[in-house]
Amino acid sequence: MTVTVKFFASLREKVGIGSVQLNVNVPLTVAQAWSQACDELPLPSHVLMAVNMEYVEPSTVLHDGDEVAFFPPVTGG
Amino acid sequence: MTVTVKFFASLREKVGIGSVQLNVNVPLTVAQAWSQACDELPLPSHVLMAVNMEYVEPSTVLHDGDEVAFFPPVTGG
Amino acid sequence: MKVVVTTEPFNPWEQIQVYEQQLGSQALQWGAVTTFVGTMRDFNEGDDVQAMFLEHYSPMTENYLQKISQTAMQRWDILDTLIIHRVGEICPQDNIVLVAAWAAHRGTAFEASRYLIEELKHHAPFWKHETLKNGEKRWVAANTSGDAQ
Amino acid sequence: MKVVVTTEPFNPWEQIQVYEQQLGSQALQWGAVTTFVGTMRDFNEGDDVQAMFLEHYSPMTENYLQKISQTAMQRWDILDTLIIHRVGEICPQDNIVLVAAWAAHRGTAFEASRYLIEELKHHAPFWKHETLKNGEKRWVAANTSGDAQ
Repeated sequence: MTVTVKFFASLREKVGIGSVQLNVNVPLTVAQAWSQACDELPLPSHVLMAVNMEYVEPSTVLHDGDEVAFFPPVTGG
Repeated sequence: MTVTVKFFASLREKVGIGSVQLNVNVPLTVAQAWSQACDELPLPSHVLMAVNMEYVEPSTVLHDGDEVAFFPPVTGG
Repeated sequence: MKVVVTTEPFNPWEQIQVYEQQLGSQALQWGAVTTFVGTMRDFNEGDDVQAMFLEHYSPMTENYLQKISQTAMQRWDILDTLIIHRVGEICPQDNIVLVAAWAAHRGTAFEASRYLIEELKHHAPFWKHETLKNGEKRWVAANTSGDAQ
Repeated sequence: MKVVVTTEPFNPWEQIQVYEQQLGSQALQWGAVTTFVGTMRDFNEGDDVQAMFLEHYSPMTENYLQKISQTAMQRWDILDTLIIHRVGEICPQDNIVLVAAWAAHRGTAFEASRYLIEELKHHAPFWKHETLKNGEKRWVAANTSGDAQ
Protein backbone atom coordinates (compact mmCIF):
# COMPACT_ATOMS: atom_id res chain seq x y z
CA MET A 1 0.00 0.00 0.00
CA THR A 2 0.99 3.62 -0.42
CA VAL A 3 0.68 6.41 2.17
CA THR A 4 1.72 10.04 1.93
CA VAL A 5 3.53 11.53 4.93
CA LYS A 6 3.62 15.31 5.42
CA PHE A 7 5.52 17.52 7.85
CA PHE A 8 4.69 21.10 8.78
CA ALA A 9 6.34 24.22 10.19
CA SER A 10 9.35 23.70 12.50
CA LEU A 11 9.00 19.93 12.19
CA ARG A 12 9.41 20.14 8.40
CA GLU A 13 12.64 22.07 8.93
CA LYS A 14 13.85 19.62 11.57
CA VAL A 15 13.32 16.44 9.53
CA GLY A 16 14.21 18.17 6.27
CA ILE A 17 11.19 16.79 4.39
CA GLY A 18 7.93 18.43 3.36
CA SER A 19 6.21 15.35 1.94
CA VAL A 20 7.21 11.77 1.17
CA GLN A 21 5.43 8.65 -0.16
CA LEU A 22 5.88 5.33 1.62
CA ASN A 23 5.29 2.03 -0.19
CA VAL A 24 4.88 -0.85 2.26
CA ASN A 25 3.50 -4.42 2.21
CA VAL A 26 2.65 -4.78 5.93
CA PRO A 27 0.09 -2.97 8.10
CA LEU A 28 1.56 0.28 9.39
CA THR A 29 0.71 2.49 12.37
CA VAL A 30 1.15 6.27 12.40
CA ALA A 31 4.15 5.87 14.74
CA GLN A 32 5.72 3.35 12.33
CA ALA A 33 5.14 5.71 9.41
CA TRP A 34 7.09 8.37 11.34
CA SER A 35 10.00 5.96 11.91
CA GLN A 36 10.12 4.89 8.26
CA ALA A 37 9.95 8.45 6.96
CA CYS A 38 12.43 9.86 9.49
CA ASP A 39 15.14 7.18 9.53
CA GLU A 40 14.24 5.91 13.04
CA LEU A 41 14.42 9.45 14.55
CA PRO A 42 12.49 9.22 17.88
CA LEU A 43 8.97 10.71 17.68
CA PRO A 44 9.04 13.86 19.86
CA SER A 45 6.37 13.74 22.57
CA HIS A 46 4.81 17.12 21.69
CA VAL A 47 4.27 16.28 18.01
CA LEU A 48 0.65 16.26 16.82
CA MET A 49 -0.55 13.88 14.12
CA ALA A 50 -3.47 13.60 11.73
CA VAL A 51 -4.70 11.02 9.22
CA ASN A 52 -6.76 12.33 6.34
CA MET A 53 -6.95 15.66 8.21
CA GLU A 54 -8.39 14.30 11.46
CA TYR A 55 -6.37 14.18 14.69
CA VAL A 56 -5.23 10.63 15.60
CA GLU A 57 -3.02 8.77 18.11
CA PRO A 58 0.37 7.17 17.25
CA SER A 59 -1.26 3.71 17.40
CA THR A 60 -3.77 4.44 14.61
CA VAL A 61 -3.43 1.95 11.75
CA LEU A 62 -3.04 3.33 8.23
CA HIS A 63 -4.83 2.29 5.06
CA ASP A 64 -3.86 2.46 1.39
CA GLY A 65 -4.02 6.03 0.13
CA ASP A 66 -4.01 7.67 3.57
CA GLU A 67 -2.39 11.05 4.11
CA VAL A 68 -0.50 11.22 7.42
CA ALA A 69 0.59 14.58 8.82
CA PHE A 70 3.02 15.40 11.64
CA PHE A 71 3.26 18.90 13.08
CA PRO A 72 4.35 20.88 16.14
CA PRO A 73 1.93 22.54 18.63
CA VAL A 74 -0.31 24.98 16.79
CA THR A 75 0.05 28.75 17.17
CA GLY A 76 -2.81 30.34 15.25
CA GLY A 77 -5.26 33.00 16.31
CA MET B 1 -33.02 71.91 54.83
CA THR B 2 -34.22 71.21 51.31
CA VAL B 3 -33.90 67.94 49.38
CA THR B 4 -35.11 67.05 45.89
CA VAL B 5 -36.81 63.68 45.45
CA LYS B 6 -37.04 62.11 42.00
CA PHE B 7 -38.89 59.05 40.71
CA PHE B 8 -38.17 57.15 37.49
CA ALA B 9 -39.88 54.81 35.03
CA SER B 10 -42.73 52.62 36.38
CA LEU B 11 -42.22 54.05 39.86
CA ARG B 12 -42.86 57.59 38.60
CA GLU B 13 -46.14 56.39 37.09
CA LYS B 14 -47.06 54.51 40.27
CA VAL B 15 -46.50 57.42 42.69
CA GLY B 16 -47.68 59.98 40.13
CA ILE B 17 -44.74 62.33 40.73
CA GLY B 18 -41.61 62.98 38.66
CA SER B 19 -39.86 65.28 41.08
CA VAL B 20 -40.71 67.03 44.37
CA GLN B 21 -38.88 69.28 46.84
CA LEU B 22 -39.07 68.53 50.56
CA ASN B 23 -38.42 71.26 53.16
CA VAL B 24 -37.75 69.77 56.60
CA ASN B 25 -36.21 70.94 59.91
CA VAL B 26 -35.12 67.56 61.28
CA PRO B 27 -32.52 65.06 60.01
CA LEU B 28 -34.05 62.79 57.39
CA THR B 29 -33.12 59.34 56.06
CA VAL B 30 -33.75 58.18 52.50
CA ALA B 31 -36.59 55.94 53.74
CA GLN B 32 -38.17 58.92 55.55
CA ALA B 33 -37.88 61.03 52.40
CA TRP B 34 -39.83 58.31 50.55
CA SER B 35 -42.58 58.36 53.21
CA GLN B 36 -42.87 62.14 53.18
CA ALA B 37 -42.94 62.34 49.39
CA CYS B 38 -45.31 59.39 48.92
CA ASP B 39 -47.90 60.04 51.66
CA GLU B 40 -46.74 57.12 53.83
CA LEU B 41 -47.00 54.62 50.92
CA PRO B 42 -44.87 51.59 51.96
CA LEU B 43 -41.44 51.50 50.26
CA PRO B 44 -41.52 48.48 47.89
CA SER B 45 -38.68 46.04 48.63
CA HIS B 46 -37.35 45.96 45.06
CA VAL B 47 -36.99 49.75 44.77
CA LEU B 48 -33.45 51.06 44.22
CA MET B 49 -32.32 54.39 45.61
CA ALA B 50 -29.53 56.87 45.03
CA VAL B 51 -28.34 60.07 46.68
CA ASN B 52 -26.49 62.54 44.47
CA MET B 53 -26.37 59.81 41.81
CA GLU B 54 -24.67 57.16 43.97
CA TYR B 55 -26.49 54.02 45.13
CA VAL B 56 -27.38 54.13 48.86
CA GLU B 57 -29.35 52.19 51.50
CA PRO B 58 -32.71 53.33 53.00
CA SER B 59 -30.92 54.27 56.24
CA THR B 60 -28.62 56.81 54.58
CA VAL B 61 -29.01 60.27 56.17
CA LEU B 62 -29.67 63.22 53.85
CA HIS B 63 -28.04 66.64 53.82
CA ASP B 64 -29.22 70.02 52.64
CA GLY B 65 -29.32 70.20 48.85
CA ASP B 66 -29.20 66.42 48.28
CA GLU B 67 -30.93 64.85 45.31
CA VAL B 68 -32.62 61.55 46.23
CA ALA B 69 -33.79 59.19 43.48
CA PHE B 70 -36.07 56.15 43.67
CA PHE B 71 -36.38 53.74 40.76
CA PRO B 72 -37.37 50.17 39.81
CA PRO B 73 -34.92 47.41 38.81
CA VAL B 74 -32.89 48.57 35.81
CA THR B 75 -33.41 47.09 32.34
CA GLY B 76 -30.75 48.58 30.08
CA GLY B 77 -28.34 46.89 27.67
CA MET C 1 -11.74 55.16 27.77
CA LYS C 2 -14.98 56.53 26.42
CA VAL C 3 -18.64 56.45 27.43
CA VAL C 4 -21.43 57.72 25.18
CA VAL C 5 -25.17 57.80 25.96
CA THR C 6 -27.01 58.99 22.88
CA THR C 7 -30.49 59.44 21.43
CA GLU C 8 -29.03 58.99 17.91
CA PRO C 9 -28.90 55.61 16.12
CA PHE C 10 -25.31 54.34 15.94
CA ASN C 11 -23.40 51.76 13.95
CA PRO C 12 -21.24 49.89 16.50
CA TRP C 13 -18.81 48.53 13.89
CA GLU C 14 -18.11 51.99 12.49
CA GLN C 15 -17.76 53.45 15.98
CA ILE C 16 -15.15 50.82 16.87
CA GLN C 17 -13.12 51.76 13.78
CA VAL C 18 -13.38 55.49 14.53
CA TYR C 19 -12.25 54.86 18.10
CA GLU C 20 -9.35 52.61 17.05
CA GLN C 21 -8.14 55.26 14.62
CA GLN C 22 -8.09 57.80 17.44
CA LEU C 23 -5.98 55.42 19.52
CA GLY C 24 -3.41 55.51 16.72
CA SER C 25 0.00 54.12 17.64
CA GLN C 26 -1.42 52.34 20.69
CA ALA C 27 -2.83 49.91 18.13
CA LEU C 28 0.50 48.08 18.09
CA GLN C 29 0.18 47.28 21.76
CA TRP C 30 -3.07 45.41 21.82
CA GLY C 31 -3.45 41.93 20.43
CA ALA C 32 -7.06 41.30 21.41
CA VAL C 33 -10.37 43.14 21.17
CA THR C 34 -13.62 41.71 22.48
CA THR C 35 -16.93 43.37 21.73
CA PHE C 36 -20.53 42.85 22.71
CA VAL C 37 -23.40 44.39 20.75
CA GLY C 38 -27.00 44.22 21.95
CA THR C 39 -29.78 44.86 19.43
CA MET C 40 -33.51 45.34 19.77
CA ARG C 41 -35.61 42.33 18.79
CA ASP C 42 -39.21 42.60 17.58
CA PHE C 43 -40.47 40.20 20.26
CA ASN C 44 -40.17 39.93 24.05
CA GLU C 45 -41.79 37.55 26.53
CA GLY C 46 -43.91 36.05 23.76
CA ASP C 47 -45.32 39.34 22.43
CA ASP C 48 -44.63 41.28 19.23
CA VAL C 49 -42.91 44.55 20.05
CA GLN C 50 -43.32 47.54 17.76
CA ALA C 51 -41.23 50.22 19.47
CA MET C 52 -39.40 50.98 22.68
CA PHE C 53 -38.54 54.04 24.74
CA LEU C 54 -35.35 53.81 26.77
CA GLU C 55 -35.40 56.11 29.79
CA HIS C 56 -32.29 56.92 31.81
CA TYR C 57 -31.17 59.04 34.77
CA SER C 58 -28.64 61.56 33.49
CA PRO C 59 -25.86 61.98 34.54
CA MET C 60 -26.04 59.08 37.03
CA THR C 61 -26.10 56.65 34.09
CA GLU C 62 -23.03 58.20 32.44
CA ASN C 63 -21.24 58.40 35.82
CA TYR C 64 -21.95 54.74 36.50
CA LEU C 65 -20.64 53.63 33.09
CA GLN C 66 -17.48 55.70 33.65
CA LYS C 67 -17.06 54.08 37.05
CA ILE C 68 -17.28 50.50 35.78
CA SER C 69 -14.90 51.36 32.90
CA GLN C 70 -12.36 52.63 35.45
CA THR C 71 -12.86 49.55 37.62
CA ALA C 72 -12.25 47.29 34.60
CA MET C 73 -9.04 49.18 33.75
CA GLN C 74 -7.83 48.77 37.35
CA ARG C 75 -8.87 45.16 37.80
CA TRP C 76 -7.50 43.77 34.52
CA ASP C 77 -4.60 44.63 32.25
CA ILE C 78 -6.86 46.48 29.82
CA LEU C 79 -5.55 49.05 27.35
CA ASP C 80 -8.87 50.74 26.65
CA THR C 81 -12.66 50.44 26.80
CA LEU C 82 -15.58 51.89 24.85
CA ILE C 83 -19.25 51.87 25.87
CA ILE C 84 -22.04 53.32 23.71
CA HIS C 85 -25.68 53.10 24.84
CA ARG C 86 -28.75 54.30 23.03
CA VAL C 87 -31.65 56.06 24.83
CA GLY C 88 -35.01 57.54 23.75
CA GLU C 89 -37.16 56.13 20.93
CA ILE C 90 -35.80 52.85 19.54
CA CYS C 91 -37.01 50.59 16.72
CA PRO C 92 -36.59 46.83 16.28
CA GLN C 93 -33.19 45.91 14.80
CA ASP C 94 -31.59 49.11 16.16
CA ASN C 95 -28.38 48.71 18.11
CA ILE C 96 -28.91 49.40 21.81
CA VAL C 97 -25.49 48.86 23.35
CA LEU C 98 -21.85 48.40 22.39
CA VAL C 99 -19.18 47.34 24.87
CA ALA C 100 -15.58 46.87 23.74
CA ALA C 101 -12.35 46.06 25.58
CA TRP C 102 -8.83 46.21 24.14
CA ALA C 103 -6.08 44.16 25.79
CA ALA C 104 -2.82 42.36 25.13
CA HIS C 105 -4.37 38.99 25.97
CA ARG C 106 -7.68 37.43 24.96
CA GLY C 107 -8.63 36.19 28.43
CA THR C 108 -8.36 39.70 29.81
CA ALA C 109 -10.37 41.18 26.93
CA PHE C 110 -13.16 38.61 27.36
CA GLU C 111 -13.42 38.98 31.13
CA ALA C 112 -13.39 42.77 31.04
CA SER C 113 -16.07 43.07 28.35
CA ARG C 114 -18.20 40.48 30.14
CA TYR C 115 -17.82 42.41 33.39
CA LEU C 116 -18.82 45.68 31.70
CA ILE C 117 -22.02 44.33 30.14
CA GLU C 118 -23.08 42.49 33.32
CA GLU C 119 -22.55 45.55 35.51
CA LEU C 120 -24.35 47.71 32.95
CA LYS C 121 -27.31 45.32 32.73
CA HIS C 122 -27.68 44.94 36.50
CA HIS C 123 -26.89 48.40 37.84
CA ALA C 124 -26.83 51.19 35.23
CA PRO C 125 -30.05 53.24 35.52
CA PHE C 126 -31.83 52.53 32.22
CA TRP C 127 -35.47 51.46 31.89
CA LYS C 128 -37.17 49.97 28.84
CA HIS C 129 -40.76 50.90 28.00
CA GLU C 130 -42.24 48.74 25.23
CA THR C 131 -45.08 49.45 22.83
CA LEU C 132 -46.53 46.14 21.62
CA LYS C 133 -48.00 45.56 18.15
CA ASN C 134 -51.46 45.31 19.77
CA GLY C 135 -51.04 48.86 21.11
CA GLU C 136 -50.38 47.89 24.75
CA LYS C 137 -47.56 49.72 26.53
CA ARG C 138 -45.56 48.21 29.39
CA TRP C 139 -42.35 48.56 31.38
CA VAL C 140 -39.91 45.66 31.06
CA ALA C 141 -39.81 44.19 34.57
CA ALA C 142 -36.22 42.98 34.86
CA ASN C 143 -33.19 41.93 32.88
CA THR C 144 -32.54 38.23 32.38
CA SER C 145 -29.45 36.62 33.85
CA GLY C 146 -26.29 36.46 31.76
CA ASP C 147 -26.06 32.66 31.99
CA ALA C 148 -25.68 30.71 28.75
CA GLN C 149 -28.94 29.20 27.50
CA MET D 1 -22.20 29.76 9.43
CA LYS D 2 -19.11 30.79 7.55
CA VAL D 3 -15.38 30.03 7.69
CA VAL D 4 -12.81 31.93 5.66
CA VAL D 5 -9.03 31.33 5.58
CA THR D 6 -7.44 34.00 3.45
CA THR D 7 -4.07 35.43 2.38
CA GLU D 8 -5.71 38.86 1.88
CA PRO D 9 -5.81 41.54 4.59
CA PHE D 10 -9.35 41.93 5.97
CA ASN D 11 -11.27 44.48 7.99
CA PRO D 12 -13.18 42.49 10.65
CA TRP D 13 -15.72 45.28 11.33
CA GLU D 14 -16.63 45.58 7.66
CA GLN D 15 -16.83 41.81 7.31
CA ILE D 16 -19.27 41.60 10.23
CA GLN D 17 -21.52 44.18 8.56
CA VAL D 18 -21.39 42.39 5.20
CA TYR D 19 -22.27 39.11 6.90
CA GLU D 20 -25.10 40.65 8.93
CA GLN D 21 -26.59 42.16 5.77
CA GLN D 22 -26.59 38.71 4.15
CA LEU D 23 -28.45 37.32 7.17
CA GLY D 24 -31.21 39.85 6.41
CA SER D 25 -34.48 39.24 8.22
CA GLN D 26 -32.81 36.90 10.72
CA ALA D 27 -31.46 40.12 12.21
CA LEU D 28 -34.70 40.53 14.14
CA GLN D 29 -34.12 37.28 15.96
CA TRP D 30 -30.77 37.90 17.57
CA GLY D 31 -30.31 40.28 20.45
CA ALA D 32 -26.64 39.68 21.13
CA VAL D 33 -23.43 39.53 19.09
CA THR D 34 -20.06 38.84 20.65
CA THR D 35 -16.86 39.21 18.64
CA PHE D 36 -13.19 38.59 19.22
CA VAL D 37 -10.52 40.14 17.00
CA GLY D 38 -6.84 39.21 17.28
CA THR D 39 -4.27 41.55 15.78
CA MET D 40 -0.53 41.26 15.20
CA ARG D 41 1.63 43.17 17.66
CA ASP D 42 5.13 44.42 16.85
CA PHE D 43 6.65 42.60 19.85
CA ASN D 44 6.60 39.06 21.22
CA GLU D 45 8.46 37.46 24.10
CA GLY D 46 10.49 40.63 24.63
CA ASP D 47 11.65 41.01 21.01
CA ASP D 48 10.70 43.48 18.27
CA VAL D 49 8.88 41.66 15.48
CA GLN D 50 9.02 43.00 11.93
CA ALA D 51 6.92 40.49 10.01
CA MET D 52 5.26 37.13 10.30
CA PHE D 53 4.39 34.22 8.03
CA LEU D 54 1.36 32.19 9.02
CA GLU D 55 1.49 28.64 7.69
CA HIS D 56 -1.54 26.33 7.71
CA TYR D 57 -2.57 22.83 6.59
CA SER D 58 -5.27 23.19 3.98
CA PRO D 59 -7.98 21.94 4.03
CA MET D 60 -7.54 20.42 7.52
CA THR D 61 -7.56 23.94 8.96
CA GLU D 62 -10.78 24.93 7.19
CA ASN D 63 -12.37 21.57 8.09
CA TYR D 64 -11.45 22.02 11.75
CA LEU D 65 -12.93 25.53 11.89
CA GLN D 66 -16.13 24.24 10.26
CA LYS D 67 -16.27 21.45 12.83
CA ILE D 68 -15.98 23.73 15.87
CA SER D 69 -18.56 26.11 14.35
CA GLN D 70 -21.00 23.21 14.03
CA THR D 71 -20.23 22.05 17.58
CA ALA D 72 -20.92 25.56 18.89
CA MET D 73 -24.25 25.69 17.04
CA GLN D 74 -25.22 22.31 18.54
CA ARG D 75 -24.01 22.98 22.06
CA TRP D 76 -25.51 26.46 22.51
CA ASP D 77 -28.57 28.24 21.21
CA ILE D 78 -26.55 30.13 18.61
CA LEU D 79 -28.13 31.68 15.53
CA ASP D 80 -24.94 32.02 13.50
CA THR D 81 -21.14 32.10 13.61
CA LEU D 82 -18.39 33.68 11.49
CA ILE D 83 -14.68 32.89 11.58
CA ILE D 84 -12.09 34.64 9.40
CA HIS D 85 -8.38 33.81 9.72
CA ARG D 86 -5.47 35.32 7.85
CA VAL D 87 -2.57 33.23 6.52
CA GLY D 88 0.64 33.98 4.59
CA GLU D 89 2.69 37.18 5.00
CA ILE D 90 1.40 39.39 7.82
CA CYS D 91 2.54 42.80 9.09
CA PRO D 92 2.25 44.30 12.59
CA GLN D 93 -1.20 45.83 13.24
CA ASP D 94 -2.85 43.53 10.66
CA ASN D 95 -5.91 41.63 11.81
CA ILE D 96 -5.18 37.92 12.20
CA VAL D 97 -8.47 36.45 13.35
CA LEU D 98 -12.14 37.32 13.74
CA VAL D 99 -14.61 35.16 15.63
CA ALA D 100 -18.26 36.21 15.96
CA ALA D 101 -21.33 34.53 17.46
CA TRP D 102 -24.94 35.72 17.12
CA ALA D 103 -27.48 34.62 19.72
CA ALA D 104 -30.70 35.62 21.44
CA HIS D 105 -28.92 35.88 24.81
CA ARG D 106 -25.62 37.44 25.81
CA GLY D 107 -24.42 34.51 27.95
CA THR D 108 -24.75 32.17 24.98
CA ALA D 109 -22.98 34.58 22.63
CA PHE D 110 -20.07 35.04 25.04
CA GLU D 111 -19.61 31.34 25.77
CA ALA D 112 -19.80 30.33 22.11
CA SER D 113 -17.30 32.93 20.89
CA ARG D 114 -14.96 32.07 23.75
CA TYR D 115 -15.23 28.39 22.87
CA LEU D 116 -14.46 29.08 19.20
CA ILE D 117 -11.33 31.12 19.85
CA GLU D 118 -9.99 28.68 22.47
CA GLU D 119 -10.52 25.66 20.19
CA LEU D 120 -8.98 27.55 17.29
CA LYS D 121 -5.94 28.60 19.34
CA HIS D 122 -5.31 25.13 20.76
CA HIS D 123 -6.17 22.80 17.89
CA ALA D 124 -6.52 24.48 14.47
CA PRO D 125 -3.37 23.76 12.41
CA PHE D 126 -1.78 27.19 12.03
CA TRP D 127 1.88 28.01 12.74
CA LYS D 128 3.46 31.42 13.18
CA HIS D 129 6.95 32.11 11.84
CA GLU D 130 8.34 35.46 13.01
CA THR D 131 10.98 37.68 11.48
CA LEU D 132 12.51 39.86 14.20
CA LYS D 133 13.79 43.41 13.64
CA ASN D 134 17.36 42.10 14.17
CA GLY D 135 16.88 39.76 11.19
CA GLU D 136 16.48 36.55 13.20
CA LYS D 137 13.69 34.17 12.14
CA ARG D 138 11.94 31.80 14.52
CA TRP D 139 8.83 29.66 14.96
CA VAL D 140 6.50 30.69 17.77
CA ALA D 141 6.70 27.76 20.20
CA ALA D 142 3.19 27.67 21.64
CA ASN D 143 0.07 29.73 22.26
CA THR D 144 -0.43 31.25 25.68
CA SER D 145 -3.36 30.18 27.84
CA GLY D 146 -6.62 32.06 27.56
CA ASP D 147 -6.69 32.92 31.28
CA ALA D 148 -7.16 36.57 32.23
CA GLN D 149 -3.93 38.35 33.10
